[in-house]
Amino acid sequence: MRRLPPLSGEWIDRKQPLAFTFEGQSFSGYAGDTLSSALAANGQKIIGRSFKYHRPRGLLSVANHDSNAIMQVQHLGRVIPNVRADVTPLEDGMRVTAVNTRGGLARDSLQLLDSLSGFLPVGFYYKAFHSKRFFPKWERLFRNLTGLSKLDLNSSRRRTPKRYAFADVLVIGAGPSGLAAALSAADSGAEVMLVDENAWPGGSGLYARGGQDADARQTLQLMERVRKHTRIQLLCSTYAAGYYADHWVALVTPTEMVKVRARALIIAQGAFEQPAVFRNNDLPGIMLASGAQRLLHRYAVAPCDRVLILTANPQGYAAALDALERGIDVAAVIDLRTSPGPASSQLAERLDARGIPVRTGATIGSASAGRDGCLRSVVVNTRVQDEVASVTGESVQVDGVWMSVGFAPAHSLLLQAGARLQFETALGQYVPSSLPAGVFACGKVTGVYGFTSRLTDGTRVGEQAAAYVQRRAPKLRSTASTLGLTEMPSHPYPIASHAKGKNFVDFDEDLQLKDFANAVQEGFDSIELLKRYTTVGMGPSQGKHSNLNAMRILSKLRGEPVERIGATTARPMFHPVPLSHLAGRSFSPERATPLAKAHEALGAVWMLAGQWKRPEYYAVAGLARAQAIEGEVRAVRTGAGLIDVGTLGKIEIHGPDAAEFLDRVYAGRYGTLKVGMTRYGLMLDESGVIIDDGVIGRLADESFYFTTTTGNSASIYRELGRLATQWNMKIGLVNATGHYAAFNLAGPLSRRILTRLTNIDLAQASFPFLGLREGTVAGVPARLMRVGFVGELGYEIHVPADSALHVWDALLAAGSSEAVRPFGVEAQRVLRLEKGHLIVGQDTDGLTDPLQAGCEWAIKMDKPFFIGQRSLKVLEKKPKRQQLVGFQLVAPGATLPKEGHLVLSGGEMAGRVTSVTRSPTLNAVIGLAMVTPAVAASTAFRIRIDGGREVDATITPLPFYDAAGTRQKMVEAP
Amino acid sequence: MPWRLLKFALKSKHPEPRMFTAHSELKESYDAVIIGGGGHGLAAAYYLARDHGLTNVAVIEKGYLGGGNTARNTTIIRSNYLTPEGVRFYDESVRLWQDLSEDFDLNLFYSTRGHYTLAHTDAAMRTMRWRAEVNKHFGVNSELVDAQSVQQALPMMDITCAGHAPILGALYHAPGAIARHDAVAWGYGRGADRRGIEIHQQTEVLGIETDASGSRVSGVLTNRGRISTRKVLCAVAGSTPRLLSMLGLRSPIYIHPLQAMVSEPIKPWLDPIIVSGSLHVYVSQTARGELVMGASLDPYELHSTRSTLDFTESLAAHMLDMFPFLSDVKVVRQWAGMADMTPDFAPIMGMTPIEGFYLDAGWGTWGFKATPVSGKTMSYTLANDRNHPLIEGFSLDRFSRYELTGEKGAASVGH
Amino acid sequence: MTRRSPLADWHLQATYRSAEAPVWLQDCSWRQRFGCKGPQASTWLESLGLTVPQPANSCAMDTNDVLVARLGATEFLVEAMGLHGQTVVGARERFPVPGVYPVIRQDAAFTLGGPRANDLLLETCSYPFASDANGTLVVMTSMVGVGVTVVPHRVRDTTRFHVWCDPSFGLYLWSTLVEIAEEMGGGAIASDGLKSTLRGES
Amino acid sequence: MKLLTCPLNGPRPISEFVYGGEVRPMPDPDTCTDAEWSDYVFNRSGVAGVKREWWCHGPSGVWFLAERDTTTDTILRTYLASGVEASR
Repeated sequence: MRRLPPLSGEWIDRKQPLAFTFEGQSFSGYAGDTLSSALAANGQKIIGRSFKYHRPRGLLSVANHDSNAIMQVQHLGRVIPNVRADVTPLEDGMRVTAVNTRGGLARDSLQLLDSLSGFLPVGFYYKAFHSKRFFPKWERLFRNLTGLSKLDLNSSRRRTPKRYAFADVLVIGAGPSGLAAALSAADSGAEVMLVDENAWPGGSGLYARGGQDADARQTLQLMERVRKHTRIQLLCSTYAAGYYADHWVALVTPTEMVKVRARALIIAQGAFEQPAVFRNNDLPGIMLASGAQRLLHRYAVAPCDRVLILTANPQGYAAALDALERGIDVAAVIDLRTSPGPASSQLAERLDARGIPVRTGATIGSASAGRDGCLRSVVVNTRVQDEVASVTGESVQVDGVWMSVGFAPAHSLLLQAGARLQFETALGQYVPSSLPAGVFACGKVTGVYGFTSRLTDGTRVGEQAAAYVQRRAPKLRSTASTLGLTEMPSHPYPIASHAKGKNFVDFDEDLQLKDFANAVQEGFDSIELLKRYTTVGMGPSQGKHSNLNAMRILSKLRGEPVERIGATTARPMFHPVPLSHLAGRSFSPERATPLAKAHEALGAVWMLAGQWKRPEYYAVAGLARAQAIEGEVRAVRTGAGLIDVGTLGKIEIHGPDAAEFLDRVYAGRYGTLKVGMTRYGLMLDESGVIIDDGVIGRLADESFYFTTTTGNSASIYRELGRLATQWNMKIGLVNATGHYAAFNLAGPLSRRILTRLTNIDLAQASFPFLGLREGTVAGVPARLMRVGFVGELGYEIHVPADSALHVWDALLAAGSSEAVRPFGVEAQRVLRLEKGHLIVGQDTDGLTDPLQAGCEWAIKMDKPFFIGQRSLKVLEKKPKRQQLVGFQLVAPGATLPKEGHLVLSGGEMAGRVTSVTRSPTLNAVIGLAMVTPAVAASTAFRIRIDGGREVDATITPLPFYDAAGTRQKMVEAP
Repeated sequence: MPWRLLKFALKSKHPEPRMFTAHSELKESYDAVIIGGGGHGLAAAYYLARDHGLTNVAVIEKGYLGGGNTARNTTIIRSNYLTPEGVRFYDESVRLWQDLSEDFDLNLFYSTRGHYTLAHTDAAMRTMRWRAEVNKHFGVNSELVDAQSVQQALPMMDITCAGHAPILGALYHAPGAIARHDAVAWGYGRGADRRGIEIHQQTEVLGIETDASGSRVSGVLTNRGRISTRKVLCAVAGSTPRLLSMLGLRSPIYIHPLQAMVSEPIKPWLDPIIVSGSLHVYVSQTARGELVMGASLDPYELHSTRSTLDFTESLAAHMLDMFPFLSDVKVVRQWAGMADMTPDFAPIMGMTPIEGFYLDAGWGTWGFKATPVSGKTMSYTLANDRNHPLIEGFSLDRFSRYELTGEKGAASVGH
Repeated sequence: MTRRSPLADWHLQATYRSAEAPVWLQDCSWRQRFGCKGPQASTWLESLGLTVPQPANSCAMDTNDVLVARLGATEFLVEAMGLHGQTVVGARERFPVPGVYPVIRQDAAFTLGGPRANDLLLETCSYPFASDANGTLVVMTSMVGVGVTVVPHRVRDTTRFHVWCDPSFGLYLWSTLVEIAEEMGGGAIASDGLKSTLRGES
Repeated sequence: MKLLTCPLNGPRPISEFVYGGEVRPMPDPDTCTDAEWSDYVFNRSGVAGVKREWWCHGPSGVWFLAERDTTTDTILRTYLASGVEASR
């Protein structure tokens, strides 16, 4: 392996040498090299170890179609796992190591597994190691043996952008047919996006030359036209990871993911060259002819000094000519076929002229390695029949074997797009038989192999795609898909059995020919079962080099033609995609009330509430959490407190049917609600389960304003919109949630404070409990509701968001003499619990109906209809399954139970605590519990608290505090 | 190196017999027909033969063995449910799971890894505590742990989840496990096959016949001919509604796709199974080193296993919120299954209004972990024409009785 | 009294770019606006002498810079794009009007401009704005996960985008976009209107 | 990503929409039996096929109907509940 003298069209820049290390050894390469080409140029034949047997492996496809070339790279302070060396550009200072070796690549101590391979047949791990006692030990061993790269658990998040893009025609693959297609589509007026996974376009047009430069020159001309074309955007080093519905394609570039919405799609992804199967076909030095040609022409690297070509198609002969052209000694061309086709024969003459022996009807029976573990010689046998080689053969000393025995079309995106395929026996491959609207294909993927044929094919398809986008009839009609095919590019069975095995079918997974026979013998005789049992195609390269041979082998074992075998489903990703590319910047929307900064200044400790953050409580220097919360509670009970309730859903409803609508969606009655009054609202689902609650206020005959819980505001507003449409009601709904700020000023002194700021008459007579008034607060138009959630005199004040801070500050200032105190969600929970108010979703669960929750008072069964009513009529007739009760701990000093602790009755589970707190007001531990009817009917139960201890509770009527409700009604001001 | 592997090296011919007999013909009649050759159907067959001596039974599968959700799930096994019915049922399942490899003499790689259900909100903490308490009450090993313990167990994790969903604690369930999903179907299949039960792949049901009264099963029509039988067990997950419609039965089952994806193999770093309801993530690392990842159900009904990109985008984003160092780890493949969901996130099992028609459905996102116990209880139910005590809470008529099971709270993100 | 922009907290530690930036955002929340819907909405707006666009999701700008955007079929957003919003304030004070339902609009509103504005949109929103920026289009779509209303507006040879969203999402949307804009060499720019927001206008 | 055409807002990625479930006629609560009612509340026609569904375009809040084949995810037509056909 060595670097060759410069050649036209090479991808490397010899003016830019780069230094890197591999397995600690210093190497050098050039800008434009990939890790693979640079290693090859430095004569590094062994680049990795195989997954199962740890056999030495070399380059195979040089196209990321196999996982021999997976490495770990340390660069710019990051450890990058599972790097695909074939397609990763070399950078200066990279430190490259092989993956999954013990003691380094050269003397990997795990290579002894190769000699044990006899003990490890297909699926061996199903057949042993499962004694209950020893499995954990074995498993630890396996876990450490498998896996590729080792992660650096300290490396930071990589944030890459993501981009949307739009194209008339997206062409995937910029080989000869793709280039032609892009030009033809663009010439016909379409905006074209052309992508190729390689650093440069051109594909096989540049590397498969057959010892001449004609095709390459023509390809370069096409590339030049593409570069200049104003309607073509070319993206290189970019692969299409997957096709998704409606021509939505994920493109992965080195730095970002681009999500393209194309109006038409052209698949020109070509075909994966497939390996031949013979003993030791995995030795370093044995590679795909196309891989060798890539090294020769892209990177000017000679993969070997003396090569033997194993072929079954013209491409192999052409590769031989390329070898000679680049000064590599060709030992012989071995053709599996007894009578090569015309194209091959023409090329054979040119080889003959240069004294290269061509032997037909032969195969490589086996290869053997030298002391360095790399290919040293092969045995060439006569092919007696499929799979069987003659007993005796001639040994040939070579350090390289290039395999050119056939191709598997890269049609996974086509399949994802919904194309149907049929097996073309004349081609020995599947080709599209029907394509979905707007999806086109050209080139090798459709079975077109000749260079000029591919250009013709691409031109035709490009024009057709443009026509589709422009909604016109195509000018160029379809021609036979196998344009100018003179001989079959793929051999139907390029496989040689061998008594000693080690003839690999899947290089990722170390699967040998016999593994398939054995799996089928064990009953895994359908392609899907075979895949799952052998794991063929499940490795990092996802079967790109192994699925086709697996199908051929199965078809032979079942004695059925390949087309009857079927294929496994083609799923994304086409090549693996980093999580960072998929994640992008990752947006997670957050909502904030206008008071966020103000709360922070007041020492708020935040808690999450859906997309919102809410002050749980306000920290007070020197006070513990519990004390701070207790202080807030006392402030509300004895003076005044102010809480931001702006996260509540706030909805306005206007129109002639407004009252009727509310009567249908809430369980209460609102048609009778007086203007200027509010009423509690309970919302149920069709099965009668409580889903939300809030306060409904009537602004005018045909206008209401109501609140929902913070978590449900969006979904409820949406559902109300649907119901309005379904019932065809004359209403207009307005979601004012974010547009109104809201705070609750509560406490015996709240009226005194508010009077100073508002033009609304707060006197009991003119603004009674549950009243709704509109006026100004601190000069700002405001809506006031006298609600009693916390059980004190209180005003819920709603003002436009842009004035929220002004009003909030004004209230705190006006209340300074009364020591008004901001309070948080936790204090509010304590206060409402003292009042026995439930919280939907905390004191109720996914099955709680109003009867169980003791909310009969909030449902008006005599209304004509409301959602959930009919189910309640059923439930009324049935015994309750659970019931919400209030409780009090017998010993006030007992350990505080927690929400979620179990209620026990006679040792049996009989419910759970849904809310509990130590009430500073009542100096008792109070709570709500959802219990069995039996317990509800009793007087006491026990609660199992942390550590399994149990505490006694007595069932207590609700509310715990101010049963008469005089405080929230607060007739005369104190 | 266990001795039993010696034979493979010493024998020239591969010494293993077929796991499943290939049956050319369907018989004209069987004592029972099991529709669905997935884990559940095969498990039922296995226990029918082993525990109830019923062997004149055919399992018919329209595709291939274990090719449905058995092959598509993320293999998580746990019993930390919320309702007594759920806990008892899945606890029995875990018990069965633990002995399965030895029962089958087939290594299922049943691997007890421990299972964290992360809580990011105080509401989630309440539910986790409730679950832990119910679990402990029924002898299931679950504990509510705080954020610090989570961080200690997973020092590499960003427990603030990139700041927008800080972890407050978790429900830790030590018995949480994973297993090699395909092998489960093969193990049950081989066990049933060896006991004389016939497994017919590529056999699709076209109709189910009832007797004149229309109230009793009399036969099954397939693409390979008619079978007469008086007992039919239906274990077809996503195809359940279609099968039920053949009998004019209605159910609450609705079908949404559930997607998953898998990474390239990397050296082991993640021991336990991690689930986050808020971030819609569940993830575990297989013995091969791959990360198997799932999220929540697709948002709308669809009877197909197509993949979507937005699924991988949001799942990847949430994975990196928890594990930023995975940025360069690559996803190799995504796939999907069809989840047969129920309103209360509990299965629908047992006898039905049609005599001789037994239903094993409503497995949503929790079917794999129930494979052994569903087989055990359904085989009992079919053999005795009486619902097994463990599945009484799961009967089809619970909905008309307004007696749903309250599992939803625990399974808002499944698995 | 003081009207405060939903983005005011951000402005407290703002660093502004020049209007020459490749991509810039300008807080316009201070503008006077209102919304309305209901059977009589369209007729009423016309009676105020406003130019009311007919097709759904289209908009019209009248001579004194008042934008009337038709959101869907029957809802309207009316905004004074200039510094003086008397017409709009006046109209707003006429409520209640029979058959016209007021829609409170306390939006976070900003303008996105600069030669690379569309690149920013391509990173944050799946709607293909480039394809149609005829100046009368109203697009309700989602941007970095937030519901937004967008009006592309041709100014000479470049396109500017007026964006509105629920004020509670304002800070998140704005700071996310500004962050990306800054990576592109742009960012937030100040404006007279902006100053008056912070200073407060009655 | 799948495209869905909102009758008012035009074709958008389906992630901009919220699925509202199949359109299901409600039996008359006053005359139907408990069994008929619980069937309506809980049971669904889970069989794959062309269904009439509620969809909502999130950013605009527009509710409309879509006829969709739940086997192939093909959308046959979308229209406002008032019956206005969407341009597709």
